[in-house]
Amino acid sequence: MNAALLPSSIIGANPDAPEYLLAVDALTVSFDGFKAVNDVSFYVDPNEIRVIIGPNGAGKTTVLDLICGRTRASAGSIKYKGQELTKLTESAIVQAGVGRKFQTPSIYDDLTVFENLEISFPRGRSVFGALTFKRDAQVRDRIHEIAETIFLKDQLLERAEFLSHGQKQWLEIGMLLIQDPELLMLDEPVAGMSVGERIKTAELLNQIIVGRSVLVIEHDMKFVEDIAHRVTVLHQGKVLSEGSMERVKNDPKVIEVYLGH
Amino acid sequence: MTNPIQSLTKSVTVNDNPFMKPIEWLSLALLVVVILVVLPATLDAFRLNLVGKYLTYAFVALGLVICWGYAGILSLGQGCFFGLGGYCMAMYLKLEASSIENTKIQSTPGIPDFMDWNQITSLPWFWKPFQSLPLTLILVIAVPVLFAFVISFAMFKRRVGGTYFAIITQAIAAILTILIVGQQGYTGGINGITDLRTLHGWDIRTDSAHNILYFVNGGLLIGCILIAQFVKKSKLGRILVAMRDKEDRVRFSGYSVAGFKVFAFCLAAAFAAIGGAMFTLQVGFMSPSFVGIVPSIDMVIYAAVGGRMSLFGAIWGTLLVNWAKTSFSESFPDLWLFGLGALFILVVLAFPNGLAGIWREHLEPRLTRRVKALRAPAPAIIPQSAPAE
Amino acid sequence: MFGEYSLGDLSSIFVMQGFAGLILFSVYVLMALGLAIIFGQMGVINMAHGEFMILGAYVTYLCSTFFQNHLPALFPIYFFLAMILAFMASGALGMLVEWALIRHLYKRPLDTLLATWGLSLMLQQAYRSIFGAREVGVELPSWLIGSVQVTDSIEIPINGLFVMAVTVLITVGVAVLIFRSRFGQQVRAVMANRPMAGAVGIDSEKVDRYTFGLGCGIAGVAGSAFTMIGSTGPTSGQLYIVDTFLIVVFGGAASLLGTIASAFSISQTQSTLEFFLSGSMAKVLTLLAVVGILMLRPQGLFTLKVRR
Amino acid sequence: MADETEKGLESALRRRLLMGLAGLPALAVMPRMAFAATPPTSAVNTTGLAVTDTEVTVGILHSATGTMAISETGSIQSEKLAIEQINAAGGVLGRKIKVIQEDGASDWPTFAEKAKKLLVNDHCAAVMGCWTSASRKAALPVFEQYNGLLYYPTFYEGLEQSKNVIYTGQEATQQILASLDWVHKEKGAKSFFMVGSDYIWPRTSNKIARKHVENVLKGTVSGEEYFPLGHTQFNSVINKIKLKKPDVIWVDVVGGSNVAFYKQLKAAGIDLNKQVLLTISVTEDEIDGIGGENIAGAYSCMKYFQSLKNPNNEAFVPAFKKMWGEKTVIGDVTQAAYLGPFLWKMAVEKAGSFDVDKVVAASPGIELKTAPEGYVKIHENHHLWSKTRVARAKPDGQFELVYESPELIEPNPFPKGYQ
Repeated sequence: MNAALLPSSIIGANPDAPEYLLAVDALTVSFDGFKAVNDVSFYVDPNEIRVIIGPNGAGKTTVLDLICGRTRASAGSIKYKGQELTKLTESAIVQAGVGRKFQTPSIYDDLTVFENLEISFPRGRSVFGALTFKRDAQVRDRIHEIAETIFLKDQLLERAEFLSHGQKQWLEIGMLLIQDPELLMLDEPVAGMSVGERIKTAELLNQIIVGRSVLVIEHDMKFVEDIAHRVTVLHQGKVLSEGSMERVKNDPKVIEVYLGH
Repeated sequence: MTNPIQSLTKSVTVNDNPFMKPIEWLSLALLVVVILVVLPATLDAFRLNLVGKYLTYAFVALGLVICWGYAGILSLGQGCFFGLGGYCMAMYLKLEASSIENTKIQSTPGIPDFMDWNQITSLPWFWKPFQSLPLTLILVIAVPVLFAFVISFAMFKRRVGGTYFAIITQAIAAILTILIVGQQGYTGGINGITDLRTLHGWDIRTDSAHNILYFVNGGLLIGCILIAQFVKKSKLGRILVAMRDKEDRVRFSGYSVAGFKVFAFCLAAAFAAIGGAMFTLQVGFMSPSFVGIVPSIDMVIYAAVGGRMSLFGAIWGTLLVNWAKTSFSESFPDLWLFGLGALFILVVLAFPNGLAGIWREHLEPRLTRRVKALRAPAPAIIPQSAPAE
Repeated sequence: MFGEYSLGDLSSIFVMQGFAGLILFSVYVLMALGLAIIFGQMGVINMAHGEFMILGAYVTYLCSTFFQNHLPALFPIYFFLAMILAFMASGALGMLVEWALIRHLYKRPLDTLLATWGLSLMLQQAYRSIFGAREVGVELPSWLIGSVQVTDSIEIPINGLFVMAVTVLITVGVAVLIFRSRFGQQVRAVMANRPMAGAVGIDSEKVDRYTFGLGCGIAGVAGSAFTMIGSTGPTSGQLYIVDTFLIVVFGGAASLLGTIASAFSISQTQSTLEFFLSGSMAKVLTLLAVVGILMLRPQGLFTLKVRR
Repeated sequence: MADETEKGLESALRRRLLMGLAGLPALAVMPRMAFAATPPTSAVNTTGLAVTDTEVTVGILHSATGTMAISETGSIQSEKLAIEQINAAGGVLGRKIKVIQEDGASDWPTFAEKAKKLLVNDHCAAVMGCWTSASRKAALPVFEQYNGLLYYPTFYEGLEQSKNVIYTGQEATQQILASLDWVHKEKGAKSFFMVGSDYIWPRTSNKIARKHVENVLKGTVSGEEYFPLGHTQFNSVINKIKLKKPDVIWVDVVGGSNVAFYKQLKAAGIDLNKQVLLTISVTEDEIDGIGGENIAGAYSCMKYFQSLKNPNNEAFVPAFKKMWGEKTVIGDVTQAAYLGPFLWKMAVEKAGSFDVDKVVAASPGIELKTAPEGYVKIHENHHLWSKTRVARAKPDGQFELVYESPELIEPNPFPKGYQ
């Protein structure tokens, strides 16, 4: 938590965590002996967009679960700006600056769009803070700003339940955005979207990735090519290949996995 | 993409989140009038005291609305907190009633009679604080809340929820009952703490005292409603709702879910404790029969009948069920349990939102239509009000 | 603590206490088994479980009076028939309740709790109206009364042995049914993945109904067996409910083995504590220990670690 | 108070014939002999009770529902029988008794609530009611505050004496001491093992019993165990009993636990024909649930058993069965509850008024010769002088009397040396 508040220059100077924003080291988790993630290591730079691809069951989502604290690692380490995440609770990880979007849109159905965004606003996160939280101009302006970005400014008072699938996805992205995380993790952000929505989403993503690192899981190769700086390929819980999209595409191991699939 | 009609009707004049909506002010006013004016004006002293007793249960139901309706934590052990609050108050009153003067026939004068019967010769340490009224008033709330905190903190940290939590709270209610009954030298056992007389010298058994206590009780209840309303309207209230539906997601919005649940549970415990203390004052005794499983579940049904999401509904539900209980059990004692059982089932199956739900889904729309018809010509498009909670 | 007893006394007490613990264990397993099926496999909290047990007990009572008055010759063996009838009566009522009530509430587990509590109140009142408020005495055939004299100082109660035997039989029966039979396969399939089970042609509604009926039926047998050692009255069922739920939860809800293990540990703790402490304190300490452990280890004794 | 008693004794002689017999319906031929005319209401009721020229209202307050209904039903039945008999014999001061029955629903505050209703709303002249100590404790302040009059039928722990209550059951020393003396003398009992339900009555009773055993009989108490109400597993304590081999097992377990206890005792091979077991909590009512064959041989000590042989009882039992069915059984409390209305009637007629203060003042010294248990008399401390009896349970669910205290035992709710 404190590390998040430190200027990045100091963190950069820290010998333990050199220039990486996120360092995943020898990460392993097993469920009753089955190793869903096995000795995975990768490193994400500040401002890098990293896409994780791989066939079903490769352990992609589990990796995100591990980073954001949803699943506890059996072994290995995850360092975010030099801070060990594996021991932190989910909320502490979020407060440190890691945001996560889920595969199926995960929003609060019973609340309005406005309230959804308000809850995600990074202030008043303690019990007392939430009790005394005031909906002041700063909050409203920020919510309006975000709503504008995610194309939902006309739906602010709508119950989230009644949004279309694409709108729900955007709302969730908006909820992340309002947290202003330094590391943004997106699990299949365009899955199940219409073509129009997809274009808008890509546009949205391009807009919001400025100034932060992003970790994306995606199947849509076209989309991946559009946005990825680097790609990590997972297969059966292990890192199969890593590098630029170009390099990964031509890696024979990757080709075999994908064609053989 | 965006629905033009929607964007027209829901212009982005962002809801400025008033403390209460007009309809809620109306409900509150109605409740205040009924509790503080109509009932005292129409009922005799005996019936009014009865209503006062029912209203002490309403505190518990109110807490359950926050804890169960909003936060989704079903507690089957609210009787524990009601009882602890009541016992704290009863201990003070008992000590006052056990003056050396009043107890001179005992082998150890100056201690409660049941201690004397159990060969206890000096006041146990945990009774000592209850010699002071201010300390008692603090402990009435502090003891149950602390107890609630200890129970809930451990479990919510480990993410025990739902049915498990319900069963464990039920077991705790059972344990506490056995303990109170078993330690009769210290607690008065199954008879409870009886024969309470005065509060700081003021005789609480007279009709005028009952009257005053009734109004104090009503006032406290309204105070608690306002506190609950404040919580509900605060961001915390929305977080509770969010948590009930998607607990995980709240964590990933950066909140420590356990903390919020503990808060909701402790708040409910505090309300229950106030109810318990007021019960002791108005009824004049406290016994383990309010701590156990059956009263705890009964109190859940009050909230369910009223509507688990409605603060006002909880009060009406409590009054309705208890009124039915008293009048039915007077005329048809055999049918009463059938009726109560059927009520549980009916509410759960057909009216999960209770009285408040019936009001919102059936009566209110009809009423609004009437009102609108009267107010012709109606504006072309009337914005739908956001679903009330 | 042991000073006042002789060595011979101690050893025979040790044996008898062991049996007392085993009998308690059997009682707990019988109580919890039906609930473990319903709660563990279906996620339904059946607060009327105790009342289903008492239904079995009343059926046994009816049988005993019937045989006494009309077929005294067969009285010595009426108990077996009574148990079968108890199973059928409770099971049938269970299926009826599932159809009328439970199936509407599968998505709202906390609400089933309230609805079944309402049901339990109604059943209690029904028993009171039909059989009267007083406890009824169930006459036992003489061969079930008394004890087996093992040595001079060791005696084992016969009805305790009988309860143990019934427990073993039913436990094995349930295990076979769940893990070996086609019905069990279907039950497990429905619990694992309801839509998928439906897709492969399993009538999941029917499976639910039979599972609930099975759980209630076992409760009925348990109630029948308990007439030998306990009381039968309209509200007797309520006495069992807390213990039963704690056993199931403590064992880890989804595991039959867990239920048995937890019944074993709780019964042994309680019967040992009862010997050294007063009965009330033993009960309080046992329950506190269970609750305490559950607070620290909410998943219970046995559980699978799964990806959430 | 002392004066009142003497007066009571004097006038009792005069009225014994007339009033005493009024309890027996068959002989109730001259109901108004004692008072030539019905006295005017204004004279007999100066405190606003529900008394008219023809009627007087009396409350019955027991649990008709809930866990205690099992026990309290008998009391309701016998109180109704008594009131019917009194009405058939002409009523009280020429007024028929009208009954208002309320249900305490086994819930103590409900008792307080209903007691208040009976006194404040219905202005009952007297209330027959309460069963458990807890319900009495809850209702007692109400009776004291509103100056009501309660006839309480249950044998109980004592330690209480209220102006507003007449206790028609035995208090603990009455029930316990004589039977302990008997078992000591007859069976040579020296060591006792006590098993009870965990609440005030068994604990207080056992305390008194223990003091008596240790200080008077010079015996030992080798164990004292309590179980939560409703407990059903007694194997461990039975093993302990087997180990300690006490001369007497002393039992005050109540409710459903009773059933479990005796069944398990029998199953564990403890033969009550060889092992002396003395209980103070089993009446004919309880045996119904326990099953006669499970408890046969045990000794119970009470002041009344259904099988008592005396003319009063021989009239009472058939009357009760005629009204409530052949299969009903009559236990100690049921009989004590039957006394309440008669004791009240006699006190009212002695006082010549329904006013509670006057009835209370007239009560000490009232004698009831028609009591099924035999002769009883109200003591100044509002309890009854009564005999204690020990009887042996038979397989058919009835008791066989084995001992009867020769004299009436004085009630002593605050026994010195036993506290």
